[in-house]
Amino acid sequence: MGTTGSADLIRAFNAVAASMEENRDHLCALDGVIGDADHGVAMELGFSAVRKALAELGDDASPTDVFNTAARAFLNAVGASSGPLYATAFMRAGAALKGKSGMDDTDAPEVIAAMAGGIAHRGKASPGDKTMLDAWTPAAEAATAAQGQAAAAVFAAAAKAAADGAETTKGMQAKMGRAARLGERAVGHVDPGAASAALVIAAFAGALA
Amino acid sequence: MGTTGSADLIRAFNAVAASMEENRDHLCALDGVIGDADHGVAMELGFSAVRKALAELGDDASPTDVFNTAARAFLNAVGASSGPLYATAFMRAGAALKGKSGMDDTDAPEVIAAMAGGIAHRGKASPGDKTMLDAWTPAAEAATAAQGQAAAAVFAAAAKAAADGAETTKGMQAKMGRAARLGERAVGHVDPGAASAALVIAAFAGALA
Amino acid sequence: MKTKKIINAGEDAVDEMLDGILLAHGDTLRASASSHRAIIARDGPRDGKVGLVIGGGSGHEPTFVGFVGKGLADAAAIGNVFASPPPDPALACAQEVSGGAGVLFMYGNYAGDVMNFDMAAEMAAMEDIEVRTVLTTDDIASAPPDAAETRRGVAGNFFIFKAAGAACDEMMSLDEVERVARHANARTYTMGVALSPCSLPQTRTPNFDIGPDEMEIGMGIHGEPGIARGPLMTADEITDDMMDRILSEMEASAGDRVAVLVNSLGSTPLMELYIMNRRVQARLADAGLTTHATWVGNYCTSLEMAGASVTVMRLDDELTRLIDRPCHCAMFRIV
Amino acid sequence: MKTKKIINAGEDAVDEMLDGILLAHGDTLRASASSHRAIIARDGPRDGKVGLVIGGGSGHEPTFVGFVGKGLADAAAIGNVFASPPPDPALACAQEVSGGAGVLFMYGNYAGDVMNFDMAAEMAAMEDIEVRTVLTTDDIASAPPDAAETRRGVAGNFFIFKAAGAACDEMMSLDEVERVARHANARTYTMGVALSPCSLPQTRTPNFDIGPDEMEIGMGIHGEPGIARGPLMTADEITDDMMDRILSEMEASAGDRVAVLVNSLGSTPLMELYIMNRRVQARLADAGLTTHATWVGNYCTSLEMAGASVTVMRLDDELTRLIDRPCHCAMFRIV
Ligand SMILES: Nc1ncnc2c1ncn2[C@@H]1O[C@H](COP(=O)(O)OP(=O)(O)O)[C@@H](O)[C@H]1O
Ligand SMILES: Nc1ncnc2c1ncn2[C@@H]1O[C@H](COP(=O)(O)OP(=O)(O)O)[C@@H](O)[C@H]1O
Ligand SMILES: [Mg+2]
Ligand SMILES: [Mg+2]
Ligand SMILES: [Mg+2]
Ligand SMILES: [Mg+2]
Repeated sequence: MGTTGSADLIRAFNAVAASMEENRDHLCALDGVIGDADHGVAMELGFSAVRKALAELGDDASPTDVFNTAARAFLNAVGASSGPLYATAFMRAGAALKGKSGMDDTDAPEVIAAMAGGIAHRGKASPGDKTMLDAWTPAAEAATAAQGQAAAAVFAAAAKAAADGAETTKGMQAKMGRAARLGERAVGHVDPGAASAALVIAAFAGALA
Repeated sequence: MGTTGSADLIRAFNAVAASMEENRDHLCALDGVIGDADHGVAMELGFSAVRKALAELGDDASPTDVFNTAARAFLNAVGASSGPLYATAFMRAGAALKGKSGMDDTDAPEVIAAMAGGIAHRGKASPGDKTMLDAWTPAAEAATAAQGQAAAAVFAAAAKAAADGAETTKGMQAKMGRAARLGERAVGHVDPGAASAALVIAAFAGALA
Repeated sequence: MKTKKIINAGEDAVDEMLDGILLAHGDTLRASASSHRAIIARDGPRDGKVGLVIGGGSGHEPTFVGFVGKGLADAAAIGNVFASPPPDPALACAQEVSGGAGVLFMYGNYAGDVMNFDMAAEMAAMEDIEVRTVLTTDDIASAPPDAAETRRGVAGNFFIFKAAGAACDEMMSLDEVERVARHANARTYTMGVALSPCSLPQTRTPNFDIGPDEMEIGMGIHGEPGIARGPLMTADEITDDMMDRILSEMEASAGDRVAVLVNSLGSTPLMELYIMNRRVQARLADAGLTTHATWVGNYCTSLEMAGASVTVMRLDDELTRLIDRPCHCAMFRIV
Repeated sequence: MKTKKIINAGEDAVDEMLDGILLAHGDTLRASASSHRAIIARDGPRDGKVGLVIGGGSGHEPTFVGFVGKGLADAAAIGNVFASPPPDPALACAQEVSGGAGVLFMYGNYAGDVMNFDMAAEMAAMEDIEVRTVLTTDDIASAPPDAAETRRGVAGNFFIFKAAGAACDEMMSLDEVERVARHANARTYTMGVALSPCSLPQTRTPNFDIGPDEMEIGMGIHGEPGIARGPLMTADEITDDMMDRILSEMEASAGDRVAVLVNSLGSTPLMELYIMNRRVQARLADAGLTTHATWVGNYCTSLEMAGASVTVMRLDDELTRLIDRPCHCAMFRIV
C-alpha cells in the first residue's frame, strides 16, 4: 500500500497551479457567459498563492499542515466564491488527515469526500444547482467506489467523474451563485466552477501517478 | 446688367445649406485629421439656422437684411471658430450692399471681397496660415478680376479660385486655429475651413446661375 | 488584441490603486495595520457608535472605498476586481471600527460576498464583536418581486449605505441601525442598461460580447447577463423603460418624495446621464412625485463599462433626514 | 457603424443635457432669461464682487458648468460640443453676474473661444460692464515653453478657475483677481495622454483613428493631435513621461508645495487614475515637493475618450489659501 507524503501533496498542488495558469483564459471565458468572467483569474491567483505558501513550508510539515496552509493562502488571495469554497474543502481534507505523516492510499477517498463535503457545507448548494458541487459530488462518489486502489487511481477515477459531472451542468439551470438569476439563459453552458473542479482533481491525479 | 434680389440671395443661402448637409461628414473627417472633427457639424448647423431664419424674413427684406439675418443666425447657432468668422463676413457683405434693393452684377466682386475682408479682420490670419482665408483671399482676387461679368460668373470664378486655394493649404503648416500646434504634422492635409469655403462659394455660384 | 488600460502588472492593479487612494486621501483614510485591504476612516471609532463596514469587489469605484468617512461608512473591505474580499480584511474592518455598540456589515447580495463576510462575522463573534448583516438587493432586474430578497445589490448601495451611515452617526443602536438599513434597502430601486463591456486588468479581454448596435437591459455591474437584449434605443426610450419598471414596483403615492441617482457604469459621460435625468424627472413629475435630491455621475461603476443605471429611493421623513445628514468621505461629500 | 450613446437626437444633446442639469441642480444653478446657454449661480451677484464667467464647448463636463457656484465661477457660457459658445450667452453671463466691480472672462485658449468671448466683451463694454480676459494655457504639450502663451487650456482650468473664483469670493478688485488668475495660470502644468477616441453626438463617428495598441501623448481635449504617438506603455512609464515634462518646466525647488489633479478624459476609470496617482506622488516626493492636496476623477473630460491627464499647480501661500477656500458648486465642493 502506498503513502503520499507532504512533498507529494505539494507537487500535486503545484501541478494544479500549472493547470490553472494554462486554463485561466478558458475558465474566464466560461464565466463570461453566465457569470462575471473572472473565474480563471481567481483559480490561477488562488493556486499560485498556494504554491508560494507551500514553498515556504518546512520539511517537517504534515499533510494537515499542507492542506491548512493551502486553505489560508487560497482564501486570502482570492475571496470571491471560490475562496471560501476551496478553503473549506482544504481545511476538511486537512482535518481528515489529522495526526498522519502521509496520506495512505486508503485515505484518498475520504480526503476527496471531505473536500466535497466542505464545499457543500460552505456553499449550501445541492447537486443539480449548476455549481462546482456537480463535479465534486460525483468525484467523491467515484473515489469512494475506487476505495482500495492506489491514491493516483482514486484521484483519476474522481477526475473522470468530475469531468462527466461538469459536462452535465450544461443542461442545468443555475440555483446558486451569479448565474442563478439567469434562469433558462444559463442552460447550454458549462458551469465554470464545475469545469475547474474537474481540472483540479485531474491535476492531482496526474501528479500522484 | 443683372440684379440679384433678396429672394435670389435666400435661394443661394439655401443652396449652401443643402451643400453643407451633403458634405458634413466629409468636412468632419477633414477636421478630424488636424482639428477636432466638428467642422462639418458647425457648417451644417450654421447654414440650416440661416435657412430657417431667412424663411421667416418678410418679402420686403433688403439684401442687407438678408446678410445681417444670416450673420446673426449663423453666429448664434454655431459659436466655434466658424461662427464669428462667417458672421463677420456676412455683416460686411450686408454693409457693402447698404441701401440697395438688390445686388447688381457690378456689386458682386465687392461683396465677395467684403466677406474675405471680414474673415481676415475677425480671425487676424494671414494668407499662408492654412485657414479658410487661403480660400477666401484668392476668391476675392478672382472676383475682382471678373468685374463686369454677371454675378453668377463672378461667383463661379471665385469658387474656382477658392477650390484651388483650398488645395494649396495641403502644403502649408497651420499658424492659426486648432491645427496651429501641429507643425509639420498638418502638412499634407487640406484645411477643413478652406475646403468648406470653396463649397460655400460654389453653392452661391450654382444658385445664382 | 488586449484592451487598453493605464496599469502596470494586472495582478497589482488593486493594491496599486489602494496605494494611490491612500496617497490622495490620507487625511480621511488609512489602511488597517492588520490588512492592507481594510481601508479605515481616520474619523473613529467612536465609543458607543455602531461601526458600519461595507465592502465588495474592486472595480466599482468610488463604491466602496470612496464612501468611507465621517457620517457614512467607517471602513471598507476591498476584494480583487469583481471578487468579494476574503474574511481577513472584513474582520480587520470590524476590529478597527468597533466602538462597543456592535458592527453592521453591509454589502451587495452576491454568493461570494455572503460566504466571505459571514466567515468574518463568525470570527468577529469569537472576539466578542457583535456583527449584524444587511444585504443590499436594489437591482430590480435581477429577480422578480416575489424573490426580491435574492436580488443583487448595485448602485442603490449609495443611498442605502448613506442612510445606514447617517443612522450610525446619529448614534442609533445596532437594532435601530439594522432597521434603518433594511428599510432603506426595501425602498430603493435600481435599473441599469449596458452598452459595451469592460475587461479585467488581468485578462484585458471584454467580459461579454455585445453587437455594435445592441444594449442589454438589466445587466449586472460585473457584466452578469441581464433580462433583455435588443437594439440600442434613444435616451428617452431607455429611461422610460427603466422608469416604467421602477414606478410599477415602487408603489408610490402622489406627493411622495424621492431621491434619485443617475449613475454611469463607467464610460458613459455626464452629458448622457443628464439627458437621462431630464426624462427621469419628467416621469417622476408625471407620477406626482417630488424629487428631494438628485445625484448624477460615476457612483457605482464597472470599470470602463458603457451604460447607466437609475436608482430611485422612496423617502419618508426619517430617510430624508438621514440622506441629508452631512458626511465627509474621500470621494463624496454632503455639507 | 455609429458609436453607441444614450441620447435622443444628436443636435438636441446639449440643450437636453442643460435641462437635466437644471433639474438636478436647480438649488444652485439657473439659466439666464436672456440665453438658455448661460448658466448662472443662484448665489449672486454680490455688490462690489468681481463676477467670474467661464465657458467653452460642451463635452468636457463637469467643466465648465459644474464649476459654477458660490466661491468659484458665477456663470458659465455653454457652447455646442467642442465648440465655443457664441457671444450671446457670454454676454448674458456678464450681464447677470456683474456686481459693479467688473467681470473676468476665463476660458481655454482656443481660436474660436477667443473670437466669441472677445465679441461678447466688446458688447458688454458698450453696456458699461468692464470685462477683462485671462486665457488658460496649461497644456504644456501644445507648444514649447518659448511659446507658452499659445498653449491650450485643458484640465488645469480646474485649479486656475478655482483660484480666481476664490479671489472673487474674497472680494478682491478686478486688478487683483486678474493678477491672481494670470499667476495661477502661469503656475499650472498639465500633460495628457489619449488611448481611444470619442465621438460627437451628431456624427457618432470616432474623432480620430488610433491603433489597438497605441496611445498618443499630448492629445488635446477635443482630440487634436498631440506630440507623439507610440505603443501603449505601463502606468508608471506614462506617468514618468508626464512628470518628467512637468517637473522640467515647473522649476520647483525642494520644499515647494503643489496641488495635484489626476483627471480622466472620460472612460478611464478611477482605478487607473489612482494607479497613476501612486506614481505621481512618488515622483513629487523624489523631487522634494510636498503635495498639499490631490484631486482624482473626472474633472475635465472629452466625452467618452479614454485617457488621462496629470496637472500640477505650484503653490505659494496665496494660491494655497485660494485653493483651500470653500466653494459650493453643483458638481464640486470644498468644505
Ligand atoms: N453556493 C455555491 N456553492 C458551490 N459553488 C458555488 C456557489 N456559488 C458559486 N459557486 C461556484 O463558484 C463559481 C464561480 O466562482 P468565481 O467566478 O471564482 O466567483 P464569483 O462568482 O464570486 O465571481 C461558479 O461557477 C460555481 O461553480
Ligand atoms: N483665426 C482664424 N482665421 C481664419 N480662419 C480660421 C481661424 N481659426 C480657425 N479658422 C478656420 O476655422 C476652421 C475650423 O472651424 P471649426 O472646426 O468650425 O471650429 P473649431 O476649430 O472651433 O472647432 C479651420 O479649418 C480654419 O479654416
Ligand atoms: Mg466569477
Ligand atoms: Mg473644429
Ligand atoms: Mg467575481
Ligand atoms: Mg470645435
